[in-house]
Amino acid sequence: MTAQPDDATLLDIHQRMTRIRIFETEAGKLMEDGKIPGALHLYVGQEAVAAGVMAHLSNADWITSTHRGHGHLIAKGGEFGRMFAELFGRSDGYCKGKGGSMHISNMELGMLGANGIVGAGPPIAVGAAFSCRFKQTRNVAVTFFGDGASNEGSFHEAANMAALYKLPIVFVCENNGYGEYTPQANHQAVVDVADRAPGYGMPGAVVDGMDAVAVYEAAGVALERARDGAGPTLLECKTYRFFDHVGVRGMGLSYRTDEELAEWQQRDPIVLFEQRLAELGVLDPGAALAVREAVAAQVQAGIEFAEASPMPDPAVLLDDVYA
Amino acid sequence: MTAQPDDATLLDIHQRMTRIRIFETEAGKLMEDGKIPGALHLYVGQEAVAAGVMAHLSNADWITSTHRGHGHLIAKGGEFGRMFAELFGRSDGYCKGKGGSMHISNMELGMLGANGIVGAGPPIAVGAAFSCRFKQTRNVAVTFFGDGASNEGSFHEAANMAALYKLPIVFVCENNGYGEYTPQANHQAVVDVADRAPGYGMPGAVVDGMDAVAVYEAAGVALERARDGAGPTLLECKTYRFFDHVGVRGMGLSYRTDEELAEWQQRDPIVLFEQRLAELGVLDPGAALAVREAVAAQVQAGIEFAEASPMPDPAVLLDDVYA
Amino acid sequence: MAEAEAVPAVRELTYVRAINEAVRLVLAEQSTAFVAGEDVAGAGSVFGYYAGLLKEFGPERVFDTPISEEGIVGLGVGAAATGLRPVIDIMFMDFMGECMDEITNQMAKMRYMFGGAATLPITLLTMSGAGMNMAAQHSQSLEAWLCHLPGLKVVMPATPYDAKGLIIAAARDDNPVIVALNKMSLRFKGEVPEAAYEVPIGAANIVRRGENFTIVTYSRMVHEALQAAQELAELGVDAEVIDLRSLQPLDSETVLASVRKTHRAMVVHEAVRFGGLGGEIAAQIQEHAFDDLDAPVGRVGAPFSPVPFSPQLEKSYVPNAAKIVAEARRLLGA
Amino acid sequence: MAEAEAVPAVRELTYVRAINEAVRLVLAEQSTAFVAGEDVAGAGSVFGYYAGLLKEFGPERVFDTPISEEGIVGLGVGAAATGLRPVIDIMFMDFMGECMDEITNQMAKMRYMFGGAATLPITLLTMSGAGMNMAAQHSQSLEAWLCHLPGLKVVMPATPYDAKGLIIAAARDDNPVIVALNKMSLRFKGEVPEAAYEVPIGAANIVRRGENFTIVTYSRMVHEALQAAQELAELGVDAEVIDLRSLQPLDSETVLASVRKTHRAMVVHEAVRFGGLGGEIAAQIQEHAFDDLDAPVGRVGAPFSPVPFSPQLEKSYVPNAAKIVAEARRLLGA
Ligand SMILES: Cc1ncc(C[n+]2csc(CCOP(=O)(O)OP(=O)(O)O)c2C)c(N)n1
Ligand SMILES: Cc1ncc(C[n+]2csc(CCOP(=O)(O)OP(=O)(O)O)c2C)c(N)n1
Ligand SMILES: [Mg+2]
Ligand SMILES: [Mg+2]
Repeated sequence: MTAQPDDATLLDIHQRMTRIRIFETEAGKLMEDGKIPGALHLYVGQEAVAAGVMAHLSNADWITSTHRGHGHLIAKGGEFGRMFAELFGRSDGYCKGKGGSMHISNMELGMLGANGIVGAGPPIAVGAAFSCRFKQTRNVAVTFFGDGASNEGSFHEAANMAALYKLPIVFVCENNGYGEYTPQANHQAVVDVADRAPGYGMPGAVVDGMDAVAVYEAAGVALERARDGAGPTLLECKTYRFFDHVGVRGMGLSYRTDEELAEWQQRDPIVLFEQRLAELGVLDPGAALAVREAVAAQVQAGIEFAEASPMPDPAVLLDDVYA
Repeated sequence: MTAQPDDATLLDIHQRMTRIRIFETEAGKLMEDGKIPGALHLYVGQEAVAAGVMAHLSNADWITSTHRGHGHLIAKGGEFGRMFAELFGRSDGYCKGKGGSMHISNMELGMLGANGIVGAGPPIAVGAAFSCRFKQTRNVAVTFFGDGASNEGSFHEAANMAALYKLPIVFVCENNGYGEYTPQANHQAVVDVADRAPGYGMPGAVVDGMDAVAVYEAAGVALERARDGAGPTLLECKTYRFFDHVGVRGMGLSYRTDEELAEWQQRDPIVLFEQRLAELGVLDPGAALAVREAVAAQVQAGIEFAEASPMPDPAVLLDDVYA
Repeated sequence: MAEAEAVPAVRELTYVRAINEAVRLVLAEQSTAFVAGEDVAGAGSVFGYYAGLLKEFGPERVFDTPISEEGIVGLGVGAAATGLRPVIDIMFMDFMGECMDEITNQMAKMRYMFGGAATLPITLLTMSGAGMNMAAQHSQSLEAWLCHLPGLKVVMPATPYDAKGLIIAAARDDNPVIVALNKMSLRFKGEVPEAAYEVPIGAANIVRRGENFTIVTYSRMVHEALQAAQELAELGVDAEVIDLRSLQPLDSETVLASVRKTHRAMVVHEAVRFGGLGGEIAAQIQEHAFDDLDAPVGRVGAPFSPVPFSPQLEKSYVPNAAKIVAEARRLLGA
Repeated sequence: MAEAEAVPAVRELTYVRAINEAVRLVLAEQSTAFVAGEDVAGAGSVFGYYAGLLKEFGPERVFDTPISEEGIVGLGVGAAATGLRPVIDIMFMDFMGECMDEITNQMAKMRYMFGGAATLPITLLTMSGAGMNMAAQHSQSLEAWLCHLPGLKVVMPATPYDAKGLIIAAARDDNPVIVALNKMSLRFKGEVPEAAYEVPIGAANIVRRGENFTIVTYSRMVHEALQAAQELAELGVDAEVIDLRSLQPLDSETVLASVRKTHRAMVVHEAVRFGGLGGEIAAQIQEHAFDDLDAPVGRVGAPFSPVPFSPQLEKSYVPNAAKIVAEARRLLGA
């Protein structure tokens, strides 16, 4: 697992990233067209993180996600149709329309939900990791969270418990430099969230979150450690979101400079990855285009599926509160 | 301030430690005699920490304390009579009998309360430190908390905020090796809580909490830094409580060995300190005994004062809820 | 906000602008007041109600915090106890759970536990309510938790006028006051005087006089109740609508006086019906006006589920004028 | 606990031993059950009710946690969602505020938000109540918060029998169930069968039959109510006492049937009266049995202040039989 990715894995990562990118871009448009109600937090720009980590996981491994959760679910195997249906609030959505973007989830895929509460994922993932060990499997839990979330007490408590119990879990901090409209320098005095790892007695690592191979490799090390019973790792991926905090253009605040955005876009994780695949001779530009087209068609099919899905019957309102 | 303590300071520290020791020992007896209701967490063994830190503070500096708070209040200038009155639930108590041991406090002394909630102190101290800076004083806040409390999310959030805002505050972790009956190794994977400091971007230091001079000196450095506007420090004092978690004998659980207790008692902070003072020629054993006797008399007077204090009139029950 | 001279002393403002103006006046009049919370400074809050304040008052008085609700409230408690007058922002009321210990065990009790020695002039602004398809974790009305805690005051303004006046009153009050705003009301307009004025905490407002039915409500449901009252008028029911404005302290006298006149009453809130404040109010009414009641006191609130995401479901979930009318008809046997 | 053969099938046990036995039976019958919390393993809980379980079931099934209430509940949520059946301990109910987000926004809502796909069989034990001079932060009864949250069940046993039966029922239930115990009841004794039995969640218990007054109560106040009923009997009032046992779901039917018979009722709880569950219950009674009521529904609860430390003050603060009798007399005009 700590090895470099083989060709099949590279193509797999590419597929996952492309799926996220096109889904999210379309979702953004649909939102701007008024077709997606509520709040939509898009993952564009951060694809290398979800793809690089999830390439190591099976459905029996668990993840917890964030308010920015579509990318994680797609990388974990989420189907476009059921996802769009959820974003639209339709009855064929993964949550029957009851959850929406912020709670999209699928237990069969091992995806314990996007979450509207910043910092809610880590403690839940600790529980999932405990489960994996309790059942004497080699399965793991991975918890994704942002730089902003790393300041919630819940992260602290979860990290301490994970290290104490040597649980099979990886803490993946997606440091995109902002918590909403607040730059990292205005929410924590440290530059690397990974610096918090030693305080819990776990290893920490910083990796280029725009480089899917780097993420893949670092996640491989951390996951192997976790599966081997050696305990958690805090893996910080430096990344950037290309859209605004919420939606595509957000509230129109100017809290990031155009230059900063442009600089990061220079390092678009998919462009970088495709260049690399071309250099390696694994996927030439034409083949990459074919992948994109195929995915785009799937996305369109997903949208159609979702649009055809009925709105939930008001009679189901009080269902699913209790088992 | 970073200098070694002068003779007057040494005597002052000795006085503070002695006051704590005798007060707490008597309080333990009174509890065992059924004269103090509720829960009583005694500070005996940890005196060097409160005394070494508080020797630097004025009434205009703020502290937050813990459930084990008498020592902090005494070192901050608390009067025995009003303290015993509070422990007895009398109307002359610092809180008019409404708070008791777990909420004993005095705003005029800059003591923001013992606290029944583990981990509650640090965020409040952050607010007090913010106040000190807002008012453009050189005053500081000090927050005392245990090894166990360092696992509460509230500690994490407070530490991050303090470092972010470079507030004039010192985090004093009194690591006595246990959170209630759970040894440190069963509640965190790290040995030194101070290892958490770099994760917030503040310096951390470990000091022998049985050595009042070491505490005094390390606290001096941290406090000077704080007063100078250079931000917080996490100062960990390794110490031990000589009595049980609650009361003197506690619940009678055998979670610590007699050997461990005996080893630490060998390093009784007051005995060590008196040896040192004798060596330095600052206080000979006879003079130390005189201090003890004088304090013991004050403690007795305090108990008498408290015993003479009336119980609160039931008519005051609903007073003090609102300003 | 630089519209100085030309503006009349009373003009139409939105709820969001009224909040903004209130906080601005508070910062201007109280040198020890400051605003702290997530995205309150640079962004002026995600709801926009602190817009411009950072620029006007500077970063020591208006500042962003980390995403650390317990820390934020703790900052408020510590700063207040030591002499400042914090205005603390918790972005969504749904996040109360993250700081409920600070609110419950510190903010609400510190004064009492200290025998009256601590004073905590904290104003805590937060945002409640459903209706924007924000699903289960961004749509709640949890005021029942807060009203059960001695030591706190709780207000929930329904109009721009009350938003401004209650925030100013809260900030001038020496107790912790929670001001729960409503997100669907942000664009509501209403007349708001320019001056700094107080809406007294603890005083309800009779927003519609009526003779034979009392609707007790607060926050956005005031508007739904007013609409329901109009519909009821067509059915020959002349409803009095009481906007409580303050939930703690509760103006029971105004409620009871109305019920003694109308002999019928109902409580309406957006919060989940079971265990909501409506129970307390209904219990008080039947206790103190038992012989005046010609019918049971009704209650309208959200049904017993989390807030659903799907717009259709959410619509059938949130109380509204139609449901108020239906419940009134049921009570009146009409 | 190794008293096997000689013991009769039903014997006297204390409340604390009954809890212990229940958890032991749960761990024995459910291979995926485990106990986690602060000082639950080595110390067997500060109240002693897990004594011996670490030894019997080993450290993977009974373990101590750090002082991290949010983490502890999160552990329970994550473990439950992924197939285990956690028994989670939050030492004092006063600490609920530390984990209220996990309880409110995760535990209570996950199933609904996921469209029914997640199942959370969590049993959360905690300790409520005043009376031991533990002051404002270790004496609260905060069940009103929990009962207001769709997705949770809430039970509060008054007797050893119910403590055991409700804990077993909670652990076998596929929903999150909060079991709020009472610290003043730990030494209470009562008959407890040896076997694993369930007390059904959602079923109240009529602990005293009576004809002309209904006292609805739960937890330790059941005993105070029974004593009050005795005193009332001397005044010619034959009170029926209902121990709700479950607060969510609430057995409204049993309550209403009683009131329809007695025509007078009162709700008693230890929690602060204002905003307590008594309001909900009184509101339901007057709503559904309006024409049956000969007097307003009364309520007894703690007054509106934090719990004071001083023993005398605490005594005048906590509801008791004398206050119940006084309120009953007031209601009856006697
Ligand atoms: C407990 C809580 N506090 C605040 C918020 C509001 N909020 C939503 S997203 C967000 C920023 C999160 O920042 P980060 O963790 O860095 O994730 P990112 O949005 O950058 O992916 C905030 C403050 C929330 N949803 N939950
Ligand atoms: C929020 C909260 N959780 C749990 C407790 C129960 N409790 C009281 S003291 C204590 C141990 C505290 O350990 P530590 O911080 O190391 O302080 P020490 O007692 O060793 O001085 C615990 C768990 C509490 N009072 N508050
Ligand atoms: Mg971020
Ligand atoms: Mg300790």
